[in-house]
Amino acid sequence: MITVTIDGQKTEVEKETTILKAADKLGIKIPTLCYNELIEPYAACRLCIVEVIRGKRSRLVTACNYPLRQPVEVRTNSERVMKLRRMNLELLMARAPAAKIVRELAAEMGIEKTRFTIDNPEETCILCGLCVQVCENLVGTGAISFTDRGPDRKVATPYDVTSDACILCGACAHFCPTGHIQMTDIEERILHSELTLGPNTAISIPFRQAIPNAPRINPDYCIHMKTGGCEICSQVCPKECINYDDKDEFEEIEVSAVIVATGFQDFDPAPMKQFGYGKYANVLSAGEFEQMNNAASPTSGRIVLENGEEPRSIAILHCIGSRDDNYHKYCSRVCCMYALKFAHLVKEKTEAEVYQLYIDMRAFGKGYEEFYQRLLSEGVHVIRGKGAEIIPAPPDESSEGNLLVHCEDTLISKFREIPVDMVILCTALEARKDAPELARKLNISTGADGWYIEAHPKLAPVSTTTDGIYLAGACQGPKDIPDSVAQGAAAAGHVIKILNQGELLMDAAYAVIQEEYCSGCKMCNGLCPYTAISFDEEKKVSVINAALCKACGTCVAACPSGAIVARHFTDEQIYAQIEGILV
Amino acid sequence: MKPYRANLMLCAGTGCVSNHSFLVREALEKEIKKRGLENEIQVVITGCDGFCAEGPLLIVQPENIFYCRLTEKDVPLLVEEHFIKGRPVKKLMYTPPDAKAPVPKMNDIGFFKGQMLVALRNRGLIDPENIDEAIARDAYKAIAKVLTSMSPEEVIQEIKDSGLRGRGGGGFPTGIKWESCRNAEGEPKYVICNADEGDPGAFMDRNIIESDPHSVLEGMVIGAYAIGVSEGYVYIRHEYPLARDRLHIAIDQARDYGLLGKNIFDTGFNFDIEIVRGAGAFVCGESTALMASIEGRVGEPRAKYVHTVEHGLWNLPTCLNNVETWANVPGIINRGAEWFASIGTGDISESPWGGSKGTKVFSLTGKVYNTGLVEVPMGITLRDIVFEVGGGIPDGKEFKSVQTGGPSGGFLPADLLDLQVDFEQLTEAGSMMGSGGMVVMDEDNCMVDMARYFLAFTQGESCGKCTPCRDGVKAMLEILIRITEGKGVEEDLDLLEELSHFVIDSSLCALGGSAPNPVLTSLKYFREEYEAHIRDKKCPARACRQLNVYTIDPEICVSKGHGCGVCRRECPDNAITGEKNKTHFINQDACEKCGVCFDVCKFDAIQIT
Amino acid sequence: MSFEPKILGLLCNWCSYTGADLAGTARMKYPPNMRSVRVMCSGRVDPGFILEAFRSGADGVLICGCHPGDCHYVEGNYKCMRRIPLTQMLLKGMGIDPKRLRLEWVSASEGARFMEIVTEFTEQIRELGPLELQDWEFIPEELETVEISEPHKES
Amino acid sequence: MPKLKIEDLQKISDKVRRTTLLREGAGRAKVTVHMGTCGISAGARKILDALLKIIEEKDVKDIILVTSGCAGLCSREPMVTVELKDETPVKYVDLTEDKIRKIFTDHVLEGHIVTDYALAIGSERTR
Repeated sequence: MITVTIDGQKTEVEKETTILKAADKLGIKIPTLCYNELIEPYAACRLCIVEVIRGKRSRLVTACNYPLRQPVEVRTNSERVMKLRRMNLELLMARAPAAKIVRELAAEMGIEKTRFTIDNPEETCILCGLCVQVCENLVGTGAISFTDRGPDRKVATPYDVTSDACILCGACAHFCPTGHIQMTDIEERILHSELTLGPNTAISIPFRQAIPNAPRINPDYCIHMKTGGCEICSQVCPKECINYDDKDEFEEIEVSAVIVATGFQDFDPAPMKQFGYGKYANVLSAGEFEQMNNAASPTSGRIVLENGEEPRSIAILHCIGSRDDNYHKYCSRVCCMYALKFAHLVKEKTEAEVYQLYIDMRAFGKGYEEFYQRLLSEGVHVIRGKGAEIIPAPPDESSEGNLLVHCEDTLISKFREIPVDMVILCTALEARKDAPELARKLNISTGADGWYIEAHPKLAPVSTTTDGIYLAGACQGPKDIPDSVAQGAAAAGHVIKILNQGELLMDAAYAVIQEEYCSGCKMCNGLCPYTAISFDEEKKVSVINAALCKACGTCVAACPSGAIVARHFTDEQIYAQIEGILV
Repeated sequence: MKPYRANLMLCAGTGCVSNHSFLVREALEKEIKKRGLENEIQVVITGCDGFCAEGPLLIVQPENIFYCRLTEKDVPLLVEEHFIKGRPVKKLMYTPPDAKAPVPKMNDIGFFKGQMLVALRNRGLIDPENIDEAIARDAYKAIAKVLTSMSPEEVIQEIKDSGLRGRGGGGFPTGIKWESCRNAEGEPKYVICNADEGDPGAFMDRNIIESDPHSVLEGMVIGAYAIGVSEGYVYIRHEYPLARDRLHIAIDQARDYGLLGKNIFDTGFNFDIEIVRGAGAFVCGESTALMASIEGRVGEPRAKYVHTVEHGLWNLPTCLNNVETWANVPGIINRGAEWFASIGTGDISESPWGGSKGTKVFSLTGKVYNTGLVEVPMGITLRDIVFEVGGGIPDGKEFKSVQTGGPSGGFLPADLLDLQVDFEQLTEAGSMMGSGGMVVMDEDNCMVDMARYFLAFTQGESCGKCTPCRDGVKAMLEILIRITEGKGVEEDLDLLEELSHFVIDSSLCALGGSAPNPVLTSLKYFREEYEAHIRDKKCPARACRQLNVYTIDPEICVSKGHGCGVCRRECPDNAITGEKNKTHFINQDACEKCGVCFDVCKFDAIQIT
Repeated sequence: MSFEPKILGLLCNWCSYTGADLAGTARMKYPPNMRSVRVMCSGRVDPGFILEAFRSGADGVLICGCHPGDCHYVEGNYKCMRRIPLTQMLLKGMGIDPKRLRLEWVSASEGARFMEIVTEFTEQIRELGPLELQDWEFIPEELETVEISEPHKES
Repeated sequence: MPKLKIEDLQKISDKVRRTTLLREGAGRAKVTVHMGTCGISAGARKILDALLKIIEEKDVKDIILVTSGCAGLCSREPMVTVELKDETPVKYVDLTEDKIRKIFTDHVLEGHIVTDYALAIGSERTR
């Protein structure tokens, strides 16, 4: 610790403390423009120059980065210092006459006007370098930098064109002391869903009732994860909870049974160009609309357009990606009913007109048809015909919407053009992309559409072809909530049975080696995928462990001596079947 | 090895190369072969001899005959006369100004006589691309000495005792720098050779590298050993292709000989050097900016409250010295600190700050006869440099001022000609040693205009990081331009002074910290010229053309020039009227004061008032 | 009355038999000529079964297993994949057109594919006509013409 | 190239020394062959070649061999002047290759003036 005197006040500071921090401790304010405590001092503006006096020697240093090492006297407002500060501000006023903070600081010093040439009266950049420092050292992207030199120096992206290196974090604009850097939207780079719906902070609690109920870093938004820089959260967290190194881990768990309940994934309607999803901000997928309806959504559950206004009319298009030869032939089963629910919610929350464009209205469950009838009485327009295309509406004051939905109303055999403000696409439920991968791991199978196949469609709709593995929910096929619950309960029942038994009932089909015929050739040993066959060195015969054998019969077919018998599929039985069938 | 009876030392420094010395070389080799002398006479390509004004230069050894301004056409005569008949060719020799007869021997020429070669001791004597020749001139002997018989501390003490101070401009005692770098915490450490010579018209470092790269390498190896470093960089500007190539060759040859690399001389000491090319920004000659540039970042300086010997390249202890400093080191080791300290001024028995020892290489340019590169002992007077070595001012003009230390050095007036050239005295007079630029100005130079010129350079080369250097220098330049255009007001001089002190006091690095020197010294020593510009709207030196009024003396125009009309044809503004055999007349309203008429008139009929 | 071939189908329990089942539940129609025997895995198919089938009057034999990589028993179908071409060679030596024996991959979800395969195979056998098994004689010359390619034969 | 040892530095130095000494103009002895038109026609070239050859044979390193114009005594050409360091120059006349060989070994290398062939001692110095 050393004792320093700043403007006559004494204070004790640790060695290497900067004058700026020491002065701050004493409540002495030294003006700065290029300083931010999160960034290493750049010392470019020179506004914080103070006088350091040691013995008879006086020295001018910048307070932001001068480390105190000896007991010295510091003067932050001596005449010499103030003279430099005034001149500095006067020059900065000439450079950036429109920068408010410079004008204010100058006014404090009693400067009204600069004596120097003003090149650009609109200029706001004072070249303090904070933005460049943040981008390079904190964010770590280096998307902006200084170009040119001397008086021509300026902050720019490479070649003054929009830089791909920019991650749109906005840190530069945030740190800019004069407001010279502003964020503007670039059409291609901002997705509607990110702007209005999804959680777009880098640290958030992933969803309500999340367990554990703790914030986590979203690597898609975290600057540190992208560039290795930033780390501001760890600097501000008082409990040192931030752990950037946490990684996904693999854990091995031994289980007796598996219930596959991996669900479905939403069909991505972007490839269906005719609907303009991703192009028109107010074309939403059903999932996005559902999120918006959530009271905890960024809109607090209000149904609004991108510009924050309430829509005047909404079209709900059924069967997007389902019942479609080009995408999925099957019916997604749940869309009709949730589309009706949407219509109901819209009617409840807004004054908007609702158009349902359907192929067939499938209200198959208990009470569903009644709900449909109720909706009709609420004044929802139901048009039988698939939505064909969405285009922006020509500007027209009298129009009901900014988008036009083209469709054929098959009941009246007419083409229609419906003006709406918002379109909701009832996207298909599809099997998860990674379903086949999991299927291979679990030794179960998927159908052509990717849904998992049950052991038997009628007699074993929950089981799979592999013992101990069961299916539940939409991973097996499109399903609504009651059906999923029912299947889940059934799967749980199966599992409980296994767990309670404590032992597994084996299939009676397995292979046996008839020792007296076995020549001990060991051919079968290598064939068995389950390593169920071993060689008895004493007896010089191969032996099958019945508990491991799955009765595939590969060894049976291969045994040159015909010594192996596949129980329930013996040669005799099969020959008999062949004979029975053919003769 | 074959004995030759004569070595033709052909200068191949950049100056002579641009004067086609390679064509002379081809012609020489061809002619020698033609005459069957190829086994007797050898043409050797050497580094720069320094007398660049007279290039291409050829020195015939052992006779020490000095030929200059050679062209390939002179070669047959030269070979016939000198090498066949043994008669040196007088008309190709150097004739000093105002002398009647040429001076045949190099050592008798004033330009060379007044010099003392330490850093440049091998210039013109070795082929810089042949390490063996350097070794024959004792190169790498000093490495052998330090590695086998001296401890690093002893080496540092030796350098301290020699009084060697940084030749890059700062004049920081080299021994102290090495010592603090050795004592600094952090590994690995680095040594850097700053060869980013950016001062306009200065080429000391280029010259040393071009004529004797091994002295620099050897100095670096010794420094590396003393500091405890195994990695070094030479930061050389891209605009020095010849120097860079020679350095590359020298490093390759030294590596082949095991003088660089692992386990040098089997002593277990490792050191290697990498060349980094600079992109030519003046500010990258500043040590912190240079290191930023090596690291691949934008070359801009940072505050040096924490020294680079503690936190330099990649934040590790780094010892950066200039080319000339490194080149001085082997000599000190070989000949001893005492010898070195015997040259120069001051007393260094207390501290190395006490005096300026050894020699300094200056690049002498401007209004002197002998422009070129000179190495002179510290303490020599400015007068000796300008008038003895430089040969005085040409065309009978009067000496006005000399600027030392590059573009941000100060202007020293004639009163100070007897000033001894050393670090302290130059600084005291308001100038500086700098890296060794020396520009001589005569009566035709306007000091305001010169100040404007050099400030325009520093403004253009400022990195723009800090406000004073970026905007302060710009404001100063605007005022100076205003004055040279006759638009200055009385208050401008005070404002200039205020700005100068502001820029010096608050700039981040030495570029800004010294940029106002030309302005301050010209205000101090030549204030009357400023006042003439402001009050009388006149430029006493007639250099500021906007203040000149051009008229034609009708008598001279007719009697001598017969109304030749050259001025009329050349005038870009069609401001001159007249006919053949009649006097011409300048229409002052149309005259834009470009001065072309003055330049083209062969009869001095154009007058400036 | 046209010739109605008799075809034996040997179907693996997990994929092909289920696939056939699916064809059934989906009410897909395929020729009744094929009669199937369920085995646990195509790897269980003993060439003896095939010979026995031809001997017992089959005009064609169709073996269906899981797609390679999808075998319920990991690699049983690979064993089958190696056995069938050898069996076809054997058939050739016996004077039976190897086209009468076919191996196909049908997964549990490929009811339609199963239908197509059976239909197509039935048509093929129908064209080949009834298998007329002569009193069988060993003809060494014919056997020699059978080429067994050895991929790593050393030159 | 093999890595150098410290003693190799001296070896290289010795090897190249002749060249550099030549450039420094610091020889132990200087031999001037007078090569005016008269000298050349009288065979000065042969003398020069012979001298170069001897220097190579003997591998001496500190002898400076220069040429000059006519010495003024055209009838006695070819002539050479031998000038040992810090001694008066000696002019030899009517030379042949054998004579020059003897002069070189006796006078230049060992310092004994070959009076038989010498014209004069202490004649005008060549610059």
